[in-house]
Parts: sequence; structure tokens; C-alpha cells
Amino acid sequence: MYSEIEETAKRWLEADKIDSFIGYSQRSDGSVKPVRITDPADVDNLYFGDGCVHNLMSFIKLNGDERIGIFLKGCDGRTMVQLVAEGELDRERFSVLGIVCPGLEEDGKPLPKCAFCRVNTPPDYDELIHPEGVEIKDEAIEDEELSSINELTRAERFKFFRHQFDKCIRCYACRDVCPLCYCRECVTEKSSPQWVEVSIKPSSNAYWNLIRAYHLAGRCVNCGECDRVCPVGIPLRVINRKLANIVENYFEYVPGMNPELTPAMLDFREDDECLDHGREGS
Amino acid sequence: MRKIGVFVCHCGTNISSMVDIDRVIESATRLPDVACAVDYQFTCSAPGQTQIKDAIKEYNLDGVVVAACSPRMHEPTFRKTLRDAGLNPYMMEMANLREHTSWVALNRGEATAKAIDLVRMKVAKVARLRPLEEIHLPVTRRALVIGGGVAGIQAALDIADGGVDVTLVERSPSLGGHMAQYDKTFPTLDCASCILTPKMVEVASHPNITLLTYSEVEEVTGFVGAYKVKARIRARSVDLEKCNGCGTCLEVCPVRVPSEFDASLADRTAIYRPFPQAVPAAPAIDRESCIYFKTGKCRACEKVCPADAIDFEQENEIVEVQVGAIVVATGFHFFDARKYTEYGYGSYKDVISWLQFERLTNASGPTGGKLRRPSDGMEPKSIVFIHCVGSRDPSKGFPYCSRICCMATAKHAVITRSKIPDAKIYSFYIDIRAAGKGYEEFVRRAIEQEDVQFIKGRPSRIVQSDGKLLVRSEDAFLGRQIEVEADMVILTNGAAAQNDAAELAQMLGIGYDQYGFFNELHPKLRPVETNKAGIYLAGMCQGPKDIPESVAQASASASKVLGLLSRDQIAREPIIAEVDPGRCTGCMDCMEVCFFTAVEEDEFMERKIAKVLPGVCQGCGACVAQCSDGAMELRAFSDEQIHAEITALFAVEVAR
Amino acid sequence: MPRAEIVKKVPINDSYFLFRSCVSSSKYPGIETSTEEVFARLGIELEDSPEQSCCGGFITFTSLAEVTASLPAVARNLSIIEESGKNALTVCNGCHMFLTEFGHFMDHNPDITNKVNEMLGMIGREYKGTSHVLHMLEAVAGLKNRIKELITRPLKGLRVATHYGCHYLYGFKHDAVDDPYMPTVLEELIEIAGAENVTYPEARTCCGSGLTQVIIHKEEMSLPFLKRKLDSLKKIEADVLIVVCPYCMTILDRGQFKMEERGIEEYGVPVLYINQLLGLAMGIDPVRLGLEAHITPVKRLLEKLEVSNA
Amino acid sequence: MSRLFDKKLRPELYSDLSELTFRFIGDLEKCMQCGKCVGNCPAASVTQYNSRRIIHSIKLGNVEDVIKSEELWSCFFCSSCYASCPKDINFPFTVAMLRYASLYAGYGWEYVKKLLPYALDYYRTGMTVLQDERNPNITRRRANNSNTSGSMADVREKMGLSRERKVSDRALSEVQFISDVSGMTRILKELPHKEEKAPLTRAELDRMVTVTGPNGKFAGFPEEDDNA
Amino acid sequence: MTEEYYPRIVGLLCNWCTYAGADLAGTTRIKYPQNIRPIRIPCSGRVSPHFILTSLLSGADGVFIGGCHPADCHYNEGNYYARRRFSVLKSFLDFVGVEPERLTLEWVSASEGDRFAEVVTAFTEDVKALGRPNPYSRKELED
Repeated sequence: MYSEIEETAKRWLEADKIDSFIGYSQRSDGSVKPVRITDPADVDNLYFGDGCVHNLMSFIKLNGDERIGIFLKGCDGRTMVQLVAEGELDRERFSVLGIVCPGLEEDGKPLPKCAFCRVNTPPDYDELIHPEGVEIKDEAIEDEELSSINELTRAERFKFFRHQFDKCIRCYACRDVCPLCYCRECVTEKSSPQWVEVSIKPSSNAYWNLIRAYHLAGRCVNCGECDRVCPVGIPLRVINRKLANIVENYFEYVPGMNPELTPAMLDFREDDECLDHGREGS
Repeated sequence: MRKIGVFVCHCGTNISSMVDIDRVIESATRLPDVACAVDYQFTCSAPGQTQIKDAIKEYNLDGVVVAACSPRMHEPTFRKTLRDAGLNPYMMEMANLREHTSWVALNRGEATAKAIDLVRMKVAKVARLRPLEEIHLPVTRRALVIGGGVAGIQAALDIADGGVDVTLVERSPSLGGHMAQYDKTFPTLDCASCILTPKMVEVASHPNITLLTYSEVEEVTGFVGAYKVKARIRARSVDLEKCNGCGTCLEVCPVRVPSEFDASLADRTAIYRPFPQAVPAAPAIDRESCIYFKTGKCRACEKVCPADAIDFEQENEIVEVQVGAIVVATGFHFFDARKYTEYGYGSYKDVISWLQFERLTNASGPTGGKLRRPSDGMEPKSIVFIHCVGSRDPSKGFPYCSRICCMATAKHAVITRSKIPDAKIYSFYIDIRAAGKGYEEFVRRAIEQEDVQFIKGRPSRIVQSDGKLLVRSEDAFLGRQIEVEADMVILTNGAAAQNDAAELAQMLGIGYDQYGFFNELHPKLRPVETNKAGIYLAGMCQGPKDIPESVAQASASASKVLGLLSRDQIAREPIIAEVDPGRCTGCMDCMEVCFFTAVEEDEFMERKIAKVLPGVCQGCGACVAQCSDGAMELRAFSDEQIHAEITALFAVEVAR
Repeated sequence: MPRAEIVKKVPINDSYFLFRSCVSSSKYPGIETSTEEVFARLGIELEDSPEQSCCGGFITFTSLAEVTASLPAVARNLSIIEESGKNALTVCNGCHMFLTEFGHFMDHNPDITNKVNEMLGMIGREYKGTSHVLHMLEAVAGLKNRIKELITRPLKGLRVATHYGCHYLYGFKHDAVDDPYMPTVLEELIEIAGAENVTYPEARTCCGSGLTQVIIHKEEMSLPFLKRKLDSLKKIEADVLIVVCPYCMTILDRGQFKMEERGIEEYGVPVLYINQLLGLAMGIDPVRLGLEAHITPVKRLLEKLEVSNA
Repeated sequence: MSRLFDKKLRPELYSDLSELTFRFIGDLEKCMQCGKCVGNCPAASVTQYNSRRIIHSIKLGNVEDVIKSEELWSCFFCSSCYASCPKDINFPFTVAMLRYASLYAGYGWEYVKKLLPYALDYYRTGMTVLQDERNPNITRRRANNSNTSGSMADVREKMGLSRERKVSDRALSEVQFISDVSGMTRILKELPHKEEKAPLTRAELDRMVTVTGPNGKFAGFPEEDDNA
Repeated sequence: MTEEYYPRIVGLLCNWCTYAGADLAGTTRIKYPQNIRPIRIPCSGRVSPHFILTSLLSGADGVFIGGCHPADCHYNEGNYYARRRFSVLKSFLDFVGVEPERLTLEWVSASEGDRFAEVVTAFTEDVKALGRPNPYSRKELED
């Protein structure tokens, strides 16, 4: 599928434009894994289709000198832009092969994250594959999943989230997979002070989930990886989207779209109106 | 385990009348880290302090909680007590039992409960305090003054007289600034040049002053006591060492361009000296209008120069200086009156600006001090002054009052009267603002003795008719529209910040307001300091002001500089942010939110980390709240300490 | 905003909606016909509609009913313009100001617009705010170069004075094409027509009408005011006075007649709309330009230009 | 000031759009009494009208005096005060609002009355100014200038236009509908009638011109003023 | 549980404006409910989300943050950052079930002693009116 991927990877590797190319390949059983290719001869392993859910930006090192070619969907592309905006990534090192992502399916149904996908094309790329019949999306769409929770009463929401947070086993898979989590030492591992208690109990679980979400406010690009890897099925994607909505409504900032913009939480305007209590942040 | 002493003050009856001191003591005694808890009538008194000192020795205390008044009141007092007792002064916290408790509580029960909580919270915090040492920074004993107007001159001279070396950087070819253009000064009618030019000469000859004219500051890095400054000396094309200022070159130059110094009322040559008394006296070649630089031919000046001082090959030169302090005195520029199309400035020749009027009445000006109107050289018999052009006008100019224009206009009117005794002089104002020594009297003199018609009303329109200007306005005292026929109209344009003020502010890292005027640190109490330690302000760059004020501010800045540079080292309160290099990810979000540019990149174990500049950090903690990996800490207000305070509050069950 | 940028913002289209003015249609039809003729020569189509009525702004300033009456009346006309899918040209300063200012006001106050639309809904209309309303002069300012090519009979030696009218100059504080105190568009056009600009001190003064003044206070206020303006005009011996507003034209043209009628002063300066002057320079038939409707005789002017008004 | 604009006091004049009044009048506080609006004001040059003083009165709380005054009806609505105002106060709109207040308070109807014919024309035809001349001398003069009867219908016909411009029936019914539902029709019906003032004499006219005209003098203190 | 609900409020007060404003309320003897426990911090920009979360989890019934009025920050910009951080966290906490009445960020200057008393009174009343502990207090979550 999409022979352009193979061609481009080969061309870049042969021209010594990149040291390695990161993409997807399919195993014999049909499952998909991310691969890193350094030899132009290996390019026929590359694949794109259902199952290519991983955010390939989770598989790169933020620093170093390696020149990387990378295959990015819309959400993954936003990850890269956000990392550049935060000053974590040297864009020069990367050659991006973007794709206008047709959306991925699982068991014949669109993945949850694709159902509410806002941007299916990387905002920044060197070359772009535009499959026939796939439209470029660039507008927010009705988020039924989120609004169904928004419509609950506050007490119902509390009940819902309390139940969700109670399930957490603090495996930190959400954190480990998140391409935007790059702190050297996570707050949850700090002991002076110990903001988050180590033991697994409702209060510390809630604390962890709240601070994890807040840390991604104005940063999360909705790649859905945390949600995918959560073994107990906490709807992390909804929480993240809620925060994205709050930030967008207040500050008109959408992360991962423009590397030149200062991230919302590192910025301010003298006339920010977010304190206006009459206005809901959703 | 800490050994903490708790000292509860009655403050006479201020606290004890509302707070059950015994219960506070009792509750404090039961806290794990507390070694002793005692009370006293007035803990801040000498016996009260002695009680603390004695307890420190007796119980070998390593931390102290004083439960008394607001720390904003007595924190320094008790810090000193600790120091006197041999304990690190930063091992102390105050619980505010007076302003925040006894004085505001509705009943004794509530006040006592709050007092107990506050003491417990402070004990928890003190248990996590660390001894802090004052920060000492080395000092370079040299100052930089930016701007060579009257404020810059005064600041440079005062600093230099105090025995400190000064580098003065001035953008134009000569010292003097706007004041050199003026004819007389209000309210004494002193000749501006007579009081300014001697000072200019003094600057040039002062052994402690290095004068860089035709130069601009290019880059400033570093922090208080150790600023590194790069200045660019523009190619003057005249060798300052060789030139003797004879002026022969000026006579032969064939180029004529409008003179900036004469506000375009006269021409100057391409090799020019802004005015005869310029310091340095050596001229400069304006390469943009010089024929040689445009076509490669001419060199007339070179041929006649007896000193062989002309150097067409000269290049811009970058000099670097290290200074301990900086005085910014970059001045202002006049509001461009062309925006007021209703007054026709720029279209009607006889509508002139205030600065042009100064040049017209100045003996060194284009008319030799004779007041003649520009269109036909006629002596104007009816003269109108219009106040507030660009000031107090958010629609076309600036909302603020420029402060000097009322007085300047009164001065101009009086000068006009002396030059043309039979002239009709009108002055249109909104309000007269003459707050200053002798100012009001001067305005009254203009009105009562010099027969100047002050008319309350802001003119709406000037119409040209048969070589006359018809000024239409209201006379608010009559409540009627009036029309005044004038031969000449002088627009008293307001003061605006320099066009590139914001650039300079960003280069220096100092604050500026929406107009481009630099911000003082505190409008009342720290009027010449900026938010950046070691950078001070003088003159109009901070906001509109008159000459005496500019000079006073310059001297104030100079005294601040001398005070700062009189020490070998600068001591600063140690409450600043610090980075844990092991934890820092190097995301540099802290740098992003720091207003004071106190964070810079550093390297640790071959990776990028943040580093706090102790001389620059002001200790606000914005970076600490931003740091998600918890690598940034604010001393005396660390996460750990505040966490302890919060959790200590809820450590005991209270009845709900 | 600097003038150059505003001029750039004025949309120059291939066709416009022509918003007629009561005063023009009823007193000086030449204003509309000359505009139609000039734009036809420029190759620009002007759409007409019998659905348009009086702009509606007059209701505000006559105080006969509140803004509550004039806003929907103005919005009704705007909705008709929007239906055409075009931007509108007005020939009258007053119409221009009301349509633009009230439109601007509604655009920035959606709550008001909703209420206005509630009322308009009852007559099956809606205001959306999709069309620009331009003063004819604003459009002409952007077409100067094309007009230059159409001048077939330069008005050599003609001494032309101008009067812009208050609502062209002062009505729009922040996005007027011309500077309110130093306007230049007319002068540029007159130069293009080959005539000579002459100025008089009271050139930028009000004609004295101010919509209602001439009616409310009759002559006691407007005549002395007008006299001052006309006296100043008379001194420079202009051949013609150019206006861009039918109402100013009414006052300045008929005002001269009134002064004459009462034996106060004779002036005899014909008043022409700018398009009538351009029309003459383009060789358009003076009858079609409606010069016969003018009260102050244009005969001497036409003689000087050697044009017959048959 | 606010009492006069109180909806409760005058419900019949207000519909749901009435907050408009406040939006236009709300910014008078900004005025710093510089008087720039007055110098170029046509009304101020021929009458005692003074926009600055009106604002001053309002700020002092003397709205009653303002709305009772004849001055209020002198504004030309030329907007030059708005153009020159350093604080961007839209005074012409303020005057319009004050006039409503005045009418409500029972003043000024005699001025508005004079506008009635125009308003009725608008109601009847959808156009405010019609072709028929109120001064027969004008028609006569026009006949002299053209070789027509001098009637506008003839002039239009000669130009190749319809004899009269008419708005469509639909437009007319819409205009009338808006007038009805917004309360304007009722006002037109109720408007009282009064005598008109006599036209000005030559002497009156001259005096007014010389007081404020460009006479080469400081026009504020003319001798004529003392005699007046 | 028959005793009256006595909420405890964590006050995070910036040293230069609100803390000083609270001092002024004291010196002018303005009475207000004593449920607030002030903690002195240098600047509202120092308020980290942890402070608010820890307070709530530990059992605070309300969190009151006081800073300098916009444009008056002693450190120039700290309150602007505080405003962004606070608003985002507050909206988010509302989403997961914390009543917005429990959190406030107020601008109180050093000269506004009366205003300090006023806003603290109003806030305390609001929290009291809720009549129950905050849902995320450790006690509530684990009971």
C-alpha cells in the first residue's frame, strides 16, 4: 500500500539525506509494528494501513545528531510541531513524509481518536502523500463523546471520574508512551515533597490523573496513545480533549499547529478574559 | 529532628484579647519538632528578643517561629535577633496572629483556632527551612551612560566626580540633546546654551569620562555589577585626534540638506557640525548625502583640511566595555504634528512646531534670533500658540499630558513679546498645568504683564486665507466660537518616546509602557531604578518632565550608581530560584516565563539544563510553578515548604 | 489607518448596486443619470431596484421616531442590497453615512441585529452584513486612471471650487478614504478633467443644511451661515462649484437663489455634481446630465465650455 | 441623567431596541472639556449652541436644563465635532438621543412639527423628499433655465427618465409596516401643530454674519456684542 | 456530625499586594470570617497547580488565591501567568466534579484592605453555602 512511502524512504536513504527512516511494517500475522530502517534495501517492509496506530514520534530520541526520516499521520505531525514549538526538537534533523490520513479502523469501526480527528494532515512536512478521495480536515468537529460527559450534572461527572480514577493501577503506561512526556524525573517519583503518594488508593490515583492531564493542557495533540495503552480503560482521550477545549476557548491556542507560536501556558495576554466567571471553559 | 522554638507575642492586648495564648502554647508544645513554646507581652521589645536569644542557647534551637504581627512589619527585626544569637537568620518564620487574626476575627474561639493552625503551619515550614547565605556579587567600577542630553551629561559628570569611570554613548555627532536647540529656559529665561555648553565641555575634558559620540549601544549582556556592553562607533570620516575644529571643510562642501538641528528651517552641509558649540567640535560626514560616498567624486573637504583629518576610509568600530551599572538617558522626540491635518502643519508654511520656534528665536538659529515667519520672512504681528498638540488626545496622539508644553508656551509668548512688542499673542489651552517652583507665577506674568491672551479652548481648525491663518476655536469663558486671524501659528507638540525605545528596553531587559517610556521600579519609592538591578533611568526616556526634574533624576541615578559601585561586592537577599541540575530536563520553560531574563542555558553532564543568574533573579517563583519536573526551587518558598504548610493545616481533625 | 491602506481596501468591482437618493431623484435627477453614464463608460454595471426606499437614517435625526424605527428601515435597504449580491454605491453623503454607520453598528452588536432581524423577519427580510456600501466618490477614487482615458474634452481654463460635505468628511472617523481636513480626491479628479482647482477659505465648511437645520430653524440659522460660505466662494471667482451630495447641492444651489430672491446678494456660481463635471469632460450630452434641473443658471458655464444645452 | 432614559418612565416610546440610547450616550464621561468640538461647529458660529457646555451641563446633572433648551435643536448634525473629538465621543448621536428625551419631557415639539410634512411623505411614498416644490419661484426659475414647463416631471422626461421615481408597492408596504410596528406612525398622528416663525430680516441677518464672520478681528469680543 | 459545617480555606496570598492588603484589613480592624488560613508566597505566579490539588486532596474546602491587579504585579507578569494556570485548572476541576465556588483568584492590592475583607467574606459564604466537604478530599474519596 502507498508505494510512495517506499520510494521516498529509499530516495532519502540513498541520497544520504537521512541516517534512518522510521515507519510501520506489517508482521506476517497482520499486526503492525514500528520499524527503523537504515538500509535502502529494506524499504519494501514499509506499510501503511489499519493498525498503524502508534505515534512514531514516541520512537525517536529528542536530542542527538541522527538525521531521521519519519512517516507521520496528522496527529503524529502535530506532535512534532508541538515539540518544535516547545524547543525540544531540532526540525532540521528531520525529514518528514506526511500523509493525509484517511483515518484508521479497528474491527470495521473507526478508532475513537479518528472519529474525533481534527487535523489529518501534518501541519509541517517535507513531502506529502495525498491518497485519492481523502479530504484534508482542518476544523474542529462535534465531539459527542465529550459533550455527553459535559451534559452530565457535576455530581454525575464526579461519580463517573471517581470510578475511572479508582480503576487506575498506576502502571504509568500512559506517561511512558506519551511523546510529549519528556521530564527527566516524573513528579510522581519525587519525594520532597511527595505530591503524589506512592500507594495505590483513590486519592493518590485521582491526584496522579489530574496532574497528568493538567501537565498536557495546551500541549496534547490528541494522538490517543495514552488511551490506547491504558490497561484498565480510563477514557484519557476525553480528559485530554476537555483540556484542549478549555485552552482553545480561553486562549485561542491549538497545540501542534504552528511551531512559531508560544505554547499557551508559557504565554499570556494582558487582556486574557479567562477569569470571567460567567464564561465556561468548555 | 528539628529543635524549634515557638514565641507567642501578646502584643500588649492586641493579640491576647482575642486569642487564647495558653491554648496556642499548649498546642504548639505538642508538635513533634517543637523544643520550647513560650509567650511574652512584647516579643519585639528588647527583653522579648532576649527571650528568643536565651531560648536559642538554652534549647540549642535550630529554628524559630515568632507568632506575632505581620512579617511585613517585623521580619527584619527577628532575622537580626537570630543572627545576633548565632543562628542563620533565614531559619525563622512569623505566624501572623495580629493583622490576619486577632484584629479581624469576629470571636475569640475562631481567632484561637486560626492562631493554633497558623503556628502549626509555620512550625511545619520551619522544620524544612534551610540556612541561606546572602549572595555576593563582584562589581566592576565603571558606569555606562546612554544618551548625551542634559540628563546624560549630568549623570556622567556626577558619577565621574565621584571617582568612578564613565563611558558616555551619544548617538548624534555632538553632545547636547534637545536642550542645546532651545533658546531660553523657563521660568527664569536663562539662556539654554549658556548653562549647557560649559557642562558639555566639562564632559569632554573630564579625566574619568570616555566620550563616544556618533555611537550606539549594540548589545548588553550580564547583570548588575558585571554588564558587558558592545557599542558601535559609527564611521565619522573625520579623525577626532587630528581635527582641530577649524571648520574650513564646512565652507567648501557643496551639499545642502535640511538641518536636523535647525528643525529643517535651514540647511546644513554633508560634512557638518550640528551647531557651532558642538562637543566634540570635529564635524562628521553624513554618508547618505555626501557626494563622494554617492558618486565617488568630490573630496572637496579633504583638499582644504589643514589638519589632514578627513578619512573617507574610516569604518564602523565596535568597542566592548564592562560596567557595573548603566544609566539610561535616551530622551524623547517631539510628536509629529502632521497627524493634525486640521492645523495644516506641513501644508501651511506658517504653521510651525515648537522646536522650530525655538530655532527661530535662538540667536544661533537660521534668522539670527529675529522672529520672522517662514513663508515670506515677514515679522508676524499676530501670533497664535496652540497647546496639547498630540497630548491629551487618545484619538490622534497620546492620552497623557506632556507636562512641559504649558510652560514652554508661556516662555515662547514672553520671548515673542520681547522680540515684537506690539504683537498680538494668543495662547489656546485646555488647562494650564504649571506645577513647579515659580511656574504659576511665570504664567501669570505672561498673562498680566506681557499681555498674552490665554484663551481656554482647543482650536478645531486652521484655515488659510489671503496669507493669513484663521484659527477657529471656542473661547470657553465666553462659551462662544471665535476666530482669530494669525500671521503665524506655533503648535506646541507633545513629547513622545523615542521610536526605538522598545528595542533598547528589550536589549537591556527593562520594562516600558505602552508609549515606549521606560518603567521605573516603583512609581513613588524607587523612581530611578528599573526592574533590572543596576540599570537606572534619567530624564525624558522615563516620561515627560522638565529640565530641573531631568537633572535631579540624573543626579539621583548617579548617586545610586555611586552607592552601588562604592562596594567591592554587592550583597543580595538570597531568596532566589535555583536549579537542581540532576532533575532539569532542559525544556527551558522557565526561561520562557522569566520576565527578568534571569535564566540562561547551561550544560551539565553533557546535556542542556537551565541556570539561574543569582544577580538577576528577583525571586518571584513564576519559573518554579512552571517547572513540571520539579527541578526549579525557590529558596524560602520551596515546594517542600509550602507543601508542608498546606498538609500541616489539615494534619489534625477538626470538628466539622 | 493610513489613507493609502484604506484606499486599497475599497473594493473595485465590475458591477454595483446603485443606491438612489430621494433628493437626487426628486430635485436633481442628473446626479443619478450622470453617475450611470460615467460608470457605463467605465464599463461598470449599476444595478437598480424599485425595492429601495429612502435610506431611513433621516428618521433618527428628525427625532420623529427613535433609533428603533430607523435601524430596521436602514437594515431593510441593506438587506435589499445584499439580495443583489453586490456592493452598493451611494450618490448621497447622508445615505452613505447612515447605511455604513448603522450597518457597522449592527455588525458589532449582534444582540441588536437579532432584534432588528426579528422585525425584518415579519416582512420576510434579513440583514446579514455581507455587502459593503461605498460612496460613489470612494469607488471613483480607485478608478482614476481609467477615467483619465475617457476624458475627450478637457475642461481647459475652467476654475473649479469644491465642497465635500460634512458627512463625507466627518461621518466616519476611522475608515474614511479622505482625510477629513485635507481631502484630495475631488481635486485629483478635477485635475484629471483638465480643469483648474481654486480654493477658498470656507471650502470645508458645512453648507448650512445639516439635514434638518434648514427646516427646523428656517433661514435664521442656515442663511447667515451659508452667506459666509458663499461670500468666501464669490471672492475667488470660480466658474463652478463641485459637490458630491445632493443635499449639499440643494442648499448651495437654491441658497444662492434665495439670497438673490431676497435681494441680499447675487452669486451665480453653478453647482455641479462631480459626475456631471466628468460627464461634460467625457462629452456626454448636458441634457442627459440633467443640468436643466439646476436653479442657479449653468448657461454661462456651458457657454464657456462651448457646449450647447439644447 | 439616567432617570430620563429610564424605560419604565416612557414605555410607549421604547421597544426592545431601547438600550441603544445608552450605548450612544454612555461615553460623555470621557469628555475633558477641551472645546475642540466647538471651534468648527456650524451651529456654534451662528447661535449660542455649544456642545462642550451641553456635555458639561449633563455631567453636572443638569440634563433638565439641556433638554428644555432651544439650543438642543440647533445642532446641524454635520458630525464635525465627532471628527475632531480627541476622545472619540460621538456627540451627534448624543444630541439625537437628547432630543428624544426632550420630546418625551414635553419640549421641542414645535421644531419636530416642521419636519412632519417630510415624514408624512416618507410614510406615503417611501421617499422623504418629493418632486413638488414648495416655493413656486423655483419652478419658475427652472422654466427659465430650461425649455420645459419647469416642472420636475418634464425635466425628467426630457432626460429620458420616468416622470416620477416611485418605490415599488412592496417596498411601500414594508416601509409602512416598519413605521407602524416601531411606533413612528403613532407619533406622526399625534404630532401637535403650531405657528411658524417669520422669515429673517436683512438687518438680523447682517448682524449675525458680522458677529462671527472673518472680520479681521478677534471675533470673541466685538463691540457689536456689547450693543446686542 | 451535628456540628456546623466549618469550612477551612487555604489562602495563597502574594506578598506585595494581597498579603499586604490583608495586613491593611487588620490595621483598619475590618472583621471577616476566619476560615481562611493565609500562606505567604512571593507572587501569585508562584502558585503551582500542586498547591491547589494538594489543598483539595488534603481536605481544604476552598482555595483562595490573591494577586496584584493586572499590570500591577511587583514582578511585572507573574499574575498573568497565574491567571492562565488557575483558569485552566479551575475549568478542568469543574469538569471532574469540583464545584467552581471552591476556587477563586482575586486581585487585591495593598491598599484594598476593605476589598480583601469583602472578597474573603463573599468567598467564605459561597463555600459555606455548599454545605459539604469537597468531593476530592482524601477523606471523601476513601470513605
